[in-house]
Parts: sequence; structure tokens; C-alpha cells
Amino acid sequence: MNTPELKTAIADGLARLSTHADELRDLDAALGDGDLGITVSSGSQAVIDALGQLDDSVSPSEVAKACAKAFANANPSTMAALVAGGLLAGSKVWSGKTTIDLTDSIDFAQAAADSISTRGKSQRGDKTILDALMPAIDALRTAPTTDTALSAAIAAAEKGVEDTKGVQSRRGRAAWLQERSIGLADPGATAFLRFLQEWKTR
Amino acid sequence: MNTPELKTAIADGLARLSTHADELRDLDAALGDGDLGITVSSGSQAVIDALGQLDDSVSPSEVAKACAKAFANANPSTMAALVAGGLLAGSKVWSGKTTIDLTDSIDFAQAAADSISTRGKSQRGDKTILDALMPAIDALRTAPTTDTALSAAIAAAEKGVEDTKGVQSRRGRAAWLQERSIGLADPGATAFLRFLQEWKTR
Amino acid sequence: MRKIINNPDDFVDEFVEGILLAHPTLLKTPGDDRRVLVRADAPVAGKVGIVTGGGSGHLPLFKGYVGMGLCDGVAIGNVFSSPSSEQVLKATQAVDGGAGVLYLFGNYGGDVLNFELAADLAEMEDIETLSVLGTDDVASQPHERKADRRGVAGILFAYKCAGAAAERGDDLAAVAAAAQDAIDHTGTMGIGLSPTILPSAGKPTFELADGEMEVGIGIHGEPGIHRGALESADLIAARLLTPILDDLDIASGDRIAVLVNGMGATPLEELYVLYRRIFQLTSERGLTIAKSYIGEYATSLEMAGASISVLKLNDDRLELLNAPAHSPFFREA
Amino acid sequence: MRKIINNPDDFVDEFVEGILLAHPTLLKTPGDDRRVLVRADAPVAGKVGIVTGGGSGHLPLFKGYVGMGLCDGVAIGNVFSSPSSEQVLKATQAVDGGAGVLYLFGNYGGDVLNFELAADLAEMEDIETLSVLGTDDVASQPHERKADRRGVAGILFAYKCAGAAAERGDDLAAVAAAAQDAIDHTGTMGIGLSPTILPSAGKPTFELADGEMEVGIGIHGEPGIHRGALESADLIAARLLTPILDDLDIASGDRIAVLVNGMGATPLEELYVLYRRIFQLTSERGLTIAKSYIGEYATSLEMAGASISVLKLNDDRLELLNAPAHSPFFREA
Ligand SMILES: Nc1ncnc2c1ncn2[C@@H]1O[C@H](COP(=O)(O)OP(=O)(O)O)[C@@H](O)[C@H]1O
Ligand SMILES: Nc1ncnc2c1ncn2[C@@H]1O[C@H](COP(=O)(O)OP(=O)(O)O)[C@@H](O)[C@H]1O
Ligand SMILES: [Mg+2]
Ligand SMILES: [Mg+2]
Ligand SMILES: [Mg+2]
Ligand SMILES: [Mg+2]
Repeated sequence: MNTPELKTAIADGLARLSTHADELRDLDAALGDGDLGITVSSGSQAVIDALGQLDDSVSPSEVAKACAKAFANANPSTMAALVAGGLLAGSKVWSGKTTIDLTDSIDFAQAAADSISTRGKSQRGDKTILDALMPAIDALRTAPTTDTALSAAIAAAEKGVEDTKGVQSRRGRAAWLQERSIGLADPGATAFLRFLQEWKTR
Repeated sequence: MNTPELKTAIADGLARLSTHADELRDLDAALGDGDLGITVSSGSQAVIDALGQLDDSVSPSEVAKACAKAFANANPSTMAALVAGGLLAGSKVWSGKTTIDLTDSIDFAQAAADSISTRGKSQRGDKTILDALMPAIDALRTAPTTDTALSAAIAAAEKGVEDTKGVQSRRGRAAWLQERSIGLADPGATAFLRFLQEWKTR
Repeated sequence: MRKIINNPDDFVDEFVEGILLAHPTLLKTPGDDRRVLVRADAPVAGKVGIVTGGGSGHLPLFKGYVGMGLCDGVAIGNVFSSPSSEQVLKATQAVDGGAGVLYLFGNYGGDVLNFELAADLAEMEDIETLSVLGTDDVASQPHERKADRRGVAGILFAYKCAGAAAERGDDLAAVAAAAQDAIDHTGTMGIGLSPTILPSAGKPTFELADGEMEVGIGIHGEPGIHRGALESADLIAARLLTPILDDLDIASGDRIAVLVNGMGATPLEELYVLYRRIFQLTSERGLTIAKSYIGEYATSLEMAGASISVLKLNDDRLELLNAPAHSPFFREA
Repeated sequence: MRKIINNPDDFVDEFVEGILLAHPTLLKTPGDDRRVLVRADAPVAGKVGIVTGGGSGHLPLFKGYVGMGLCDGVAIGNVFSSPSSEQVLKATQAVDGGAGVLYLFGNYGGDVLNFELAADLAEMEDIETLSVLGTDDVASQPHERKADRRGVAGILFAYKCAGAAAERGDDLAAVAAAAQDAIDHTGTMGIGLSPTILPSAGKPTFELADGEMEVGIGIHGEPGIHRGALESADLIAARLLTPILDDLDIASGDRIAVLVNGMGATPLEELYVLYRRIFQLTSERGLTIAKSYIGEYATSLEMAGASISVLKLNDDRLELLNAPAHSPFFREA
């Protein structure tokens, strides 16, 4: 993908993400403060707007940076800050590139996951977005063909979200709930899954 | 009636007045602040308690004074202050007397009504307690026999209360309602009617 | 009920006890009657005393305005009920410094009668008194019957002006005149969005559906002049402000003081949204807001709603407003 | 909804504009970003700057504690949402007087991340920063995990201590130490009786039936440690106070400061009913309340409820608490 393709792909991928806002709000209301719906819908919109302002001549790395900044400021919650930090970290591994392939995407995602883990002091199993993101990266890596990679990532993220139901939140607001957090899926992990699904059907 | 008889009569007359507290509260809630139920029930109880403390050797005038003080302090609302002022005024016309007859009662009631009218800057037709009290006094005065006097007073007070429904409140909280006060009976007038009825069946 | 209380019958005695325990250097009770609070330094010899009073449930009104540069004492009634004349008398005796006592309170039947009675009793003890009544609620009576209006949050201005006048040594007639002058130039109008529940009654004082507003409501939930669907903050600001400015005959070039008062459950943020619009509207009219108060100054327990009060200023009134004052609930440096 | 607002999306901008219009001599905004407020005299040359920030809907928290002897600036998020790192950076630049800047804010993921990011950005501009987090909510984590606790109303003590330290000329490390010392000796616990409605969401943040209470609730309605039938004020006082005193290891002979905080819709009267019992309970334990604050200091819009905060005192902390401070919402003379 070159920059114009990347911009279109992101804008299309985010176009319907806000249809999941209610689901995410309700999950976050049960486990946290209920603003994840806003973070995701106003964040996607801000990214789409920012992409619209962006010249086609910039690099894919600049595209990622612009997305990061827009998402960070739209509704600056935990997810917004972590995701924005992740996108910034990802943008660094793309520096110098003019087109992006599957391997680049995997490197990007890995850098993002590492950034979230470092800034969030969180690991797989803490019931966070990482529980969907990290298995998805693994699936991308081991997928036999490029064509099946995305579906494999979605399946892995789906299982990751499902698994978060059984565990106790150890990070963010939801951690305050302690045992009471068991039984519900992690909102951030769910948001990432919905993003992948929208990306596939864009 | 001598002092012991008077004390018993008052205590018996007030014993069940609090059964009308809900009716009075609701009327006062519609036209004012809803505390007339409390004024009447805690006021009656305070009077009954005060009478219990009172020696049988005191004069009827002292009995009335004690009632006034107790009623004034129990729940010091408009009605409490006006009625207490009225009882004080009545107590003055009884001074020197050791027994009380119908004429004395009429004089007492008239002095009370005058006091309420003066302190309250109110007249018949303003939709206040006076609209029950004043017709009742007239009825007492013109009743053919002592036996029928009370019933005549009740009938007159009943009509007085009924008449307050058609007019606009001109005094107290209810006056703020202006036209919206039309249609409901005056709470204070109703309270006086209930008192007369309880007095009869004591 | 969503109340943090013990036995409802003890509510008033308990919170007054709490006030006394929290502010022992500023307030005291004369004798053992917890229904009377006076300044810790009362009586101040030679100074006119000011006694206020009224029903409970309006904090910081009335108890909150006892302090230096404000009132000297307060007689405390049950929730939304008048204090007794006996309590007013006790406050009077405790604050009388030999220069007479001003009674400054809201125009409610029960309060008026009990203060009148107390004045008679004080006279028998050779304490001179004068009475000035808060009558600032423009929604409660038309302009011609200003003296019959309810007293609501705007009494704050009268406390501040009379308190400052007393503190600088004005005599009783002058202190009363300062209070009356403030009231003559004050108008208030309120809006209610939800009713109050009295602790002892346990049910709402009036019915108001979610999404409805009562314009012109009194601080006991007395009905106003209009009930309808809730409007935007900007429209509400205009609805409340315009009748006040008209009533006080305020015109371009005038200076005013503004009080945006929360009635209990309305967040401070919303009061500032109102103030923003008030500022715009008064600027458009060519007025200057020389002084503003935004917060809870006269509440109705947990009623949701707000009121706007305006005091038309002149140099005198502004000077009195700016004079120092200090109570546990109010401070002017 | 029972809210006096215009378009919910404009809520924060409008009330911040109202604050600026009402207090132009005390507060200003650097540049044109209404989401950043600083002291009118910022930057104070040579003084350590203190920047706080967090979501809106908690007035007087956070904006109310910008002033002399308190914080120098605040970054303002949407209702219950973090400010952005960009806004924190703007506040940092505007208050930096050359002696570095302390970030003092509550321990919430979004805030922590955005302040961290701002610190990175400030470093690139050669502004030295340190961060201290409010972690006073004893109900949110056990004693061993104090650093992971939520920050709630008790941050007031840290503002006061750090603000006084900065004002007297302490360097950045010392100001941060004063803030951390206050937080280390502060515990808070709250109770909620009704939920909040976010202006933009239009529905309650959580469900709580009439007559129920949530003990240990957070200031965004986060669940606490016990939900049950509403109890008497005296029992509630003990439920909130005892865990705090235990957590802080407060023993007979200790002096404490107490903050009884209303969360929005709870009448001031009820806070004094609570204070009365707190006074009794602490007296029984042999403690002295050397300083008390009773009122609304950190709210959750129109939530009904209250919290109790305790600061264990020593001479230093008491001196810092008593130092002068002045903002439109808070004053210590
Ligand atoms: N420390 C952390 N590390 C990684 N992810 C986290 C962390 N804290 C929270 N999250 C993720 O963020 C989600 C909540 O996001 P958001 O609603 O924006 O948080 P908040 O409203 O508390 O600021 C959680 O469901 C979780 O997936
Ligand atoms: N000025 C007045 N003169 C005579 N009666 C009055 C006056 N004002 C009020 N009342 C009577 O008092 C009744 C209300 O009493 P109450 O509930 O005690 O008043 P409030 O609660 O307003 O103090 C009215 O129904 C009316 O009968
Ligand atoms: Mg959230
Ligand atoms: Mg009444
Ligand atoms: Mg009454
Ligand atoms: Mg959030």
C-alpha cells in the first residue's frame, strides 16, 4: 500500500466503527466509566478528518503520526493515550518507507503493543487491549498465506476477547472492581476486535 | 365549666385532632408548604402535655394562656402564631373568671378572631381561618338554645369552608398562587372546622 | 429518600450541633438552646445587632450569615418552618450591645408573626428593634405589591449591606435603612427542576416530572408563574434575568451585582453556564457587573434549580458589599 | 435529565468561559485554549509552578484550586475524561517561572498517561517536571497497594501543602515532597446515594435504587466495597471513618484535619450531621481535629453522597494547611 491507499484504507476501516459505540459504552460502563464509546467514535471521526487534511505526498509514517495525534486529542482517555502512543511507536518503525506490506504491518503492530505494554505497565492476561492485540499479532505472523492472515488475526482476537471474560482486570479503572470484574469482556480488547472486523469488511 | 372540666374538655377535644393531619397536610401542600398537618398534630399534643402539667387550681384564663404558649412553640408556623395570639387575646377576656359559660366562650372566640384579623392583616373573604371562625361565632350568637349552638356553629363553619373554595387566597403562602388558589378549601379554615367537629364528639 | 440523616426529628438539632462543633471560634449558642446561634463575640458593645432567622434546610441561609460584617444572631426553625418568638427573643438578648437590634428576615407569614411577637417581648425588656423584610422574589407578586413578595436568595445583599453599616457604627435607623435600601434595589427569580423531600415528611413537596421546569419557584418549592418543558440554559438565563432588570428599571450604564444561586442539587458547572449568558445579556444592555457571586447561597435541601438575583448598585451599596465580612460560610476580604 | 445546559457538547467550554468571565482578576487562559486556566499572575518568576488537571464535572475540583498558595494552572478534560497532553503542556509552559513544574493530579489511567506524555514534551523544552499522584481512596485498593489507589477529594490537602511550600520558595524536589507527604498521610472514603448523569450520555452512570447506598464509591461513580440498604448518618460516619483511621495508623493523641465533602446533591446540613458524629468518634479515640473543611470540595456533578477525608497532621503539615491561599473557590486567610 502507498500513502493514498493507506489513507483510504484507514478512513474506510474507521467509517463504521462508531456503530459499535453503544456496545463499548455499555461494556465500559459496567467495568469502568462508560466513555469508551465516545473515545472510539470521536477518535475515529477525528482520524478521518485529519486524514482528509493530509497531503497524499507524505510518508506512511507521517500518516500514522497524524492518526496518533488526532486520536490522542479527540477524547483523551486511557485508550486514546495508549493507542496514540502505540501508533507513534509504530510510525517510527515505518520511517523511510514509502509503501507498506504485511511484514511492515506486523512490525507496526508489534511496536504498538510493546509501547502499550510499557506505558501501561501491562502484560497479556491483565485483561486489557493487549489480550486481543498480542494474539492477533501472533496469528498474523504464523498465517500460512497473506490472504488468510487477517481472518486468522480476527479469530485470534475473538478468542482473546472471550478469554478476558474469565479473568480479573488488573489495569485501569476496571482493576478497582477486583473480583467483580470477572465475567465481562474487556472493553478495550473488544474495541480492537471490532476494529479488525471493520477493517476486513471495509 | 370550671378549670378541671375545661382542661378535660380541651384535652378530649384535641385527642383525635391529629387524625386529620394527612388531610390538612395535603391541603396545605397544594396551597402552601404542607406543614399544617404537623402544626395541628404536634400543636395538639403539646397542648395536651401542657394541660397535664397544669394544676387544677389555676384560672380558666391561665389554662388558655398555657394552651397558647404550648401551641405557639410546637411548630411555630403562621397558624401556630395566629392561633396562639388569638388564645392569648381570649385569655384576657376571661381574666377574673372561675367558670366559663356559652357567653364567655363567644367573647373568647370573638377576641381571638379580632386578634387574628389584626395580626394577620386579614378579613373575612381573604380565604383564611377567619372564614370558618367568624361565621361560627355568628352562629353561636344567634343560636336559639345552648344545646343547638355548637351544631349551628359547625354548620356555619362548614359553609364557610365550602365558600373558601370559590375565592382566591389573599393572605399567607397561598396568596402567591393567585388564581391558581381557586378551587381548593383553605387549610386553616378546614383545621378550625375539624376542631369544632372533634369538640362536639369528644 | 436519599438522605444522610439519623432520626428525622433530630435533623435540625444535629446539624446545628455539627456547626457548633466545627466553628467554635466563630459561633456560639447562648444558654442551652441549640436553635439560637450568635457570633462568638456577641454582644458587640455599642454596635447595632442584627438578628435573622427562618426555617432550616436552606444552608448557608440563614445560619451561614452570622459573623463579622453580617448578622449577629439567628433563630432557627424546623425544616421550612419559622422559629418561635421565644427563640428570636433569645437571639435578640444575646446580641444586643445597647444600640438596638435589627430584625432582617424573609417575608413569610410565620416568620413575620414570630418576629413581631419577639419585637413586642424585646420592647418589654427595653431593647429597641426595627424590622426589615426580604421581599426580592419578583415572580411572587407584581411590581406594585413589592412589599408582599417572598424573600429569597437576594437577602444576601441586604445582610452584606446592613452588616457592613452596623460594623462601621451606623445607628439602628441607618442600619435598617441600609437593609431596606438593598432590598428595594434587589430582584430575584428562580427556576426549579426537581422537588425537595422534607426529612420528616419523606415525600416530595411538589410534583415535577423529569424534563419539566417551574419558572419563578420559591425556595420552599412554592409554585411560580410558568411550568413547561425544560429549556436551554441560555433561554433560562433570559427568562429569569429580563423580568428582574425590568422590575428594577435597570438601564444602560448601570452597575449591578449578580448572584447566581444553586438550590442544592444543581452542579456549580451549570451555574457558570448561566453566568456566561447573564454576562452576555447584561453586556448587550450596556450594564457592568461590578460584583458577582456564583454558588450555593440559599438552598432548598436537594432541590435541583437555580436563581438569579440582581442588586442595582450605587457607590454606597458597592462600598458596603466590598466591606470585609467573615462567617464560617461566607467571606469578603 | 434535570440539567441547566445548552448543547451538551459545549458544556465544558461554556462553563469555563463563565469562570473566566466571572474571575478575570484571578484567572486567565494562555492563548485561546479555554481548556487551560492559569493564575492571572502566572508565571511567577522563580517559583515552582504546580499544574493539575483531570476531567470536568467535579467543581470546585480541579479548576477551583488554581490560585495563590494553591496550583498555578489546570488542564481541563471533558466531563469525567482526561485532558490531552497538549493541554497539560500548554499549562506547563504558561506557569513555568524557571524553577520547574510539579504535576499534581489524581491517579486515573488517562490522566497519568497524558501527564506522562506532557512531561516528555516539557523535557524537550527544558522544563523540569516531577509528578505526584493523588491516591487517597482507601476503598479502591488495600493498604499494600496504596500507590494504585484512586485519587479523590483528599487531594485538597496535597494542593494546600504543596501550594504553600511553593509559595514560600521551596524548590521543585521539596514541593513534590510536600505533596507526596500530604498524600501519604491522607485517606478518603465516600458513599454514593444516587448516580450522576453525564450531559452527553443523558443516562445514569450506574444504577442505584432509591434507599440503597454504595460504600467506597469513586468520584465517577466507580463501584465501592459494599452495596446495601441506606443506613443512618451515624453508622455511615463510622463506616467511612474507621477504615481511614486504621489505614493511616492514627492513634490516641494524634492531631488530624478532616474534610467532609459533598458530592453534589447532598445538602450541607447532612454534611454537618456527619461531622457531628465524626467529632464524637474521633474524640472517643483521643484525637484532636485541628482543622476541618465541610462543604463541596470535589463533586460528581449531581451525585448524592459524601466522602470523608482525613489528613494525619504534624507541625509541618498544619503550618502548610494554615498558610494563606486564595482562588475564586477556596480561601485560607
Ligand atoms: N494500563 C493499561 N494497559 C493496557 N491497556 C489498558 C490499561 N488501562 C486500561 N487499558 C485498556 O483501556 C480500556 C479502557 O479505556 P478507557 O475507557 O479509555 O479508559 P478510561 O475511561 O479509564 O480512561 C480497558 O478496557 C483496557 O483495555
Ligand atoms: N394573614 C393571615 N391571616 C389569617 N390567617 C392566615 C393568614 N395567613 C395564613 N393564614 C391561615 O394559615 C393557614 C396556613 O397555616 P400554616 O400552614 O401554618 O402557614 P405557613 O406554613 O405558611 O406558615 C392558611 O390556610 C390560613 O387559614
Ligand atoms: Mg472509560
Ligand atoms: Mg403551611
Ligand atoms: Mg410553614
Ligand atoms: Mg474515561
